[in-house]
Amino acid sequence: MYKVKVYVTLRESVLDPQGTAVKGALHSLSYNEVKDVRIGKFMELMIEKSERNIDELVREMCEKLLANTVIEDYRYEIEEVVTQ
Amino acid sequence: MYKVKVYVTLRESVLDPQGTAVKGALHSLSYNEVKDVRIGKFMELMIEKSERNIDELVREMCEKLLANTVIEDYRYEIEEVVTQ
Amino acid sequence: MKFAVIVFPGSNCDVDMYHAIKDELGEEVEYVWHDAESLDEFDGILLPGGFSYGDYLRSGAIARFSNVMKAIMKAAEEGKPILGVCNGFQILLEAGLLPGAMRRNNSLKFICRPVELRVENNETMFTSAYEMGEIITIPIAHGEGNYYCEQETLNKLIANRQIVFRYHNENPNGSLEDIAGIINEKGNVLGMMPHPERAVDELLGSADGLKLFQSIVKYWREAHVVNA
Amino acid sequence: MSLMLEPSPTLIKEEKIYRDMGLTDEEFAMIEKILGRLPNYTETGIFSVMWSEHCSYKNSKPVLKKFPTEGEKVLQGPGEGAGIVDIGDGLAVVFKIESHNHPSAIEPYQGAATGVGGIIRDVFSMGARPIALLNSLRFGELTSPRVKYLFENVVAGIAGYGNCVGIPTVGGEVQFDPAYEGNPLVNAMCVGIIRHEEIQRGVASGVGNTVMYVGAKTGRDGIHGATFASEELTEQSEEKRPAVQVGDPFMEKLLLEACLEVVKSDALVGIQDMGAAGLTSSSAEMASKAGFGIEMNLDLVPQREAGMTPYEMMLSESQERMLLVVKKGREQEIYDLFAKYGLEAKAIGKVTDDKMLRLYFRGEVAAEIPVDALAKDAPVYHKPSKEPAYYREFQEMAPYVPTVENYEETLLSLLAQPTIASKEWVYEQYDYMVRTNTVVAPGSDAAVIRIRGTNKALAMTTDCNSRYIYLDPETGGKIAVAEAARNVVCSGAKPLAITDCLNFGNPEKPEIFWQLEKAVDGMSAACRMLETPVISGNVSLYNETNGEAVYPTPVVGMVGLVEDLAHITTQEFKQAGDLIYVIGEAKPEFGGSELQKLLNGNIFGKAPSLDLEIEVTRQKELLAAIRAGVVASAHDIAEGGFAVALAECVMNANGLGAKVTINGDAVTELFSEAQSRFIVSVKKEHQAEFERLVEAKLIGEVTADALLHIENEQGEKVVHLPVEQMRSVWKGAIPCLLKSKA
Ligand SMILES: Nc1ncnc2c1ncn2[C@@H]1O[C@H](COP(=O)(O)OP(=O)(O)O)[C@@H](O)[C@H]1O
Ligand SMILES: [Mg+2]
Repeated sequence: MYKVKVYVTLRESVLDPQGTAVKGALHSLSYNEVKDVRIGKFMELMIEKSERNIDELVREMCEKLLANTVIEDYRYEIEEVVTQ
Repeated sequence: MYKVKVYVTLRESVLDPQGTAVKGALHSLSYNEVKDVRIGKFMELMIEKSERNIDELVREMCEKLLANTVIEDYRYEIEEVVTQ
Repeated sequence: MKFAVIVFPGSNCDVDMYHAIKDELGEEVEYVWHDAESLDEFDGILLPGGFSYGDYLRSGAIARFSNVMKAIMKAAEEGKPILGVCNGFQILLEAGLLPGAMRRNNSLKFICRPVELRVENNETMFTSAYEMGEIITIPIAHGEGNYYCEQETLNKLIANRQIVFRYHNENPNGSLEDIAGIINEKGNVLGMMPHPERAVDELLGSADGLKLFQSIVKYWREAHVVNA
Repeated sequence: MSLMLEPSPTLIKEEKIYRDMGLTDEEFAMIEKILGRLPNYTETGIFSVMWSEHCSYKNSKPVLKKFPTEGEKVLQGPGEGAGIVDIGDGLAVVFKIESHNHPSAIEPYQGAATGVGGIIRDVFSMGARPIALLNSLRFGELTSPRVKYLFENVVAGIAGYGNCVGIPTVGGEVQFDPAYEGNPLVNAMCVGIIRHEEIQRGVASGVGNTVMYVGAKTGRDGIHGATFASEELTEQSEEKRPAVQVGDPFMEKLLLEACLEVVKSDALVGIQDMGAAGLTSSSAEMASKAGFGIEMNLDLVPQREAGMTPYEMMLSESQERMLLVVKKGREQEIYDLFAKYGLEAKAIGKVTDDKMLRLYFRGEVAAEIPVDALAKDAPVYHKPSKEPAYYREFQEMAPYVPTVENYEETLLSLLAQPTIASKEWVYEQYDYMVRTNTVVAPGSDAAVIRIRGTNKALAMTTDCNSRYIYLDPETGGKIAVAEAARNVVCSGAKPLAITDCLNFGNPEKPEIFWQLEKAVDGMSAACRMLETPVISGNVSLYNETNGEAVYPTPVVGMVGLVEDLAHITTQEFKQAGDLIYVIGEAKPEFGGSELQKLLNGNIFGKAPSLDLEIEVTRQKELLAAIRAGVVASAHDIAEGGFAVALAECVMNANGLGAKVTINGDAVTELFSEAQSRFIVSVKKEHQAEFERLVEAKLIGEVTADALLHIENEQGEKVVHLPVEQMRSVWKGAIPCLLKSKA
């Protein structure tokens, strides 16, 4: 079994309305030291071993569904776990 | 300057309709090896150094705003970066 | 002319679209379930608004893998008119039938209200019944209508007159260049956030959306008279 | 395994563990007698939820009996998922309101969202197509960060759920008062349409018929914290902690469409949603109503988490689940139908003839209880009632006479009171147009939804001025119903019936129980006079923080029938030159008024008086005039009095103004909240006909200059304000308060 963590973030060049709003909210709570906030997604997938190469598999899932590469970047980490 | 990464995830026992829908979609794309999907948030904050202890500061922001501790857990990583 | 209203799990403006065509436009229309194999019997394809697959992950992201999307791709190639409204627009973007992507509204809130649009191109099969520059009132109802694309794409959209509707006076969601609706290069796939199917009856506040559907029918009739 | 950790029947008794679950010593003794033995842990839990106020109405039942519930058009009164009223053409309207106060206080977004989800299921489980949602909300003053957080997230939660399911949210009310600071109220109402022959009821009948489960999997959601015997027993885990319910509107939409298809099948015997106390209440109630029993194998229940115990499964409040009873041998049809919507129906048990609820778990009987003991025979209490001291004090006070120096400033301040201010910030987040039947959107008195295929429409509203009810529950109760009816009549509809949500404090306090009784007396009296029976409702007691109760808040949800689309009327003035009339006289009644609150910061004295005979006459006259086609606009005079109501008539109208003359004491004329009053505008050519139909006073004219001009009989200016100035104050108030720092 693999535990896969996928991080999806808006591309650098894309304005992030959610991040902007959170930054504003932090400032209104007087956390003025916060200079920038970007908000993305964090996904945890449990994937069973199969004939397919896990790295390739995850990349494919990201490209197809988990990220929209028009505006988002993604990266992932794969960890092998022992099933109980 | 600190680069802070915050991971917000739904608590174990809390229903994750989003994760369920994505799992369903992955299955319908024949990624049947995917056994579980949980979706959370990933935030990147750039925070300026101040008198306040950075660890304490981030924890406070998480508790107050970034996570909804009634249904979410959070963790974070702090990295010091050199400003260009 | 015979229209298909595609129903995805979670679509909820399918009924509105259906009634706009049947009751107000007076054309033939059928609901088509998301697993349909073929759309050959239809002359126009309508992707309604709603929350397909709950809009989970990203609006339209999951729906684009529905079986019917293959038939929609085929219809697009054949040059049939395809209209995606709101969630339908988001699905067309995710499917790559139109360029760009949606972000959440700047206010981060769902917004439901009538807005003013300016017709930026009335030389399309969807807008020929409007005057150039006409200001029309059509409701919006969305949380993610903040259109975005790369500069290069935008230049192309402008150069090819692919921006069909812009918000007038006030941009409700922060979309790039006040974009409310765009068309593909070929001119047969239109995506727009405002809901023309909600503006087909004065009783409910506006009938400005009706001309959009009338334009489609007019185009189709002309094409078929020529062919016949 | 957690099952092992459950306390034994003897321990439950000896350690009085049942008390933590909310059962009294007497109730536990009753249970022992009913079963003829000690209940095990699961059984104790089942009794505790079924005998809770929420499920059994044990404290409120005697009071609820007072409501008139019958009428010639009532097809289904209280007792089912929702009430039903005939509207002709073989159609009927189905509606109900429900509270989700406590979940919303803990997690406002999900609490409000799941409240909406629950009420939608109540309506479609009757077989009805939901066509509209409304709500009624109460918060503390919009100044503290906590209240802002609650308000913003409750609204977002309502929007998030309703918009996704695709049911328009078309109306509601929001009020702000310190009494709700720690205990906000979130009530949601759903209205549906049904054909008479498709009406379903929640019954489990026919021995051998199959019990089916469909919808979301069961998790440990919402299991009452205190019911876990003790921390030591469950210390193994954080994740075992009872979790907040999260709504899945997408699942709800699928369930809705599938269930509306299933109700057309004669394979279906009964259907009910799993609301509070989920699997327990749905199964016990369906069996008890039908006079049968139910047997379920809990191993077959779809589960979201591993290792769930019978106790957990039976008490779980996971959302988006339905229980069906299906004719034996017809199961496959049902499986196939749900499969089309991507849902899995699962047979988990069968109907029996022994009137028992019997649960199996891992091959053993986990619980065995007579169904009637859980449902119809649950205990009922007659709580003591006592008139509170404050009430006597208020009644004996000399009438309050406000002093106002500057009428214009006072009017502007009233328009900026969050309770009066425009609620656009709220309803713009709701998709109020989906299904394209919303003829009158939020912003006028009642919302109006046309019924496709007919020339009819439904008007609907929620109302409750809890300040009046606090000052005088009986009068206030009457006013709540009368005001709802005014809103419905102003829209051109005849009131049909009401649903109600009784939000009160702790009924074990005699003063609170007195409020409850008196409010219900007042509401009942008004319902009788207005011929609007109570067809459904909900009770939410124990709305208190630190021993302080909220204002008694019996929210009224009313639906009326518009016989002809041409009768639909809205509150804004239509055209310059139209005549402006006022129906009813101003009286110096300021107890509980917005003006009193504004000038004093609190409320006291007597609530405004209400004469139900006069109320009925005026409503009938106005409706007759509307139906005769001689009314251009109609608006009731409510919070803030005449001046505010008049301002509302012009602020919504494009570019119009008004010029009117008042006579008598200006403060009273402008700001009194005397009851049973309306502002109506009439085209000049309809003057004679209108005056023949309605007893009303001509006070002025609609103007084209976008100014509100009020003068006294001497021709002296009293108020002279640009409409734009009023509008910006009125529309800006709530967004402005939300933005301002605490
Ligand atoms: N929570 C809400 N949700 C939807 N609409 C609302 C809400 N609160 C107020 N509104 C709408 O705003 C308008 C004014 O509300 P209100 O002041 O309560 O009216 P009234 O006093 O006539 O009952 C109504 O159309 C009402 O439906
Ligand atoms: Mg009103």
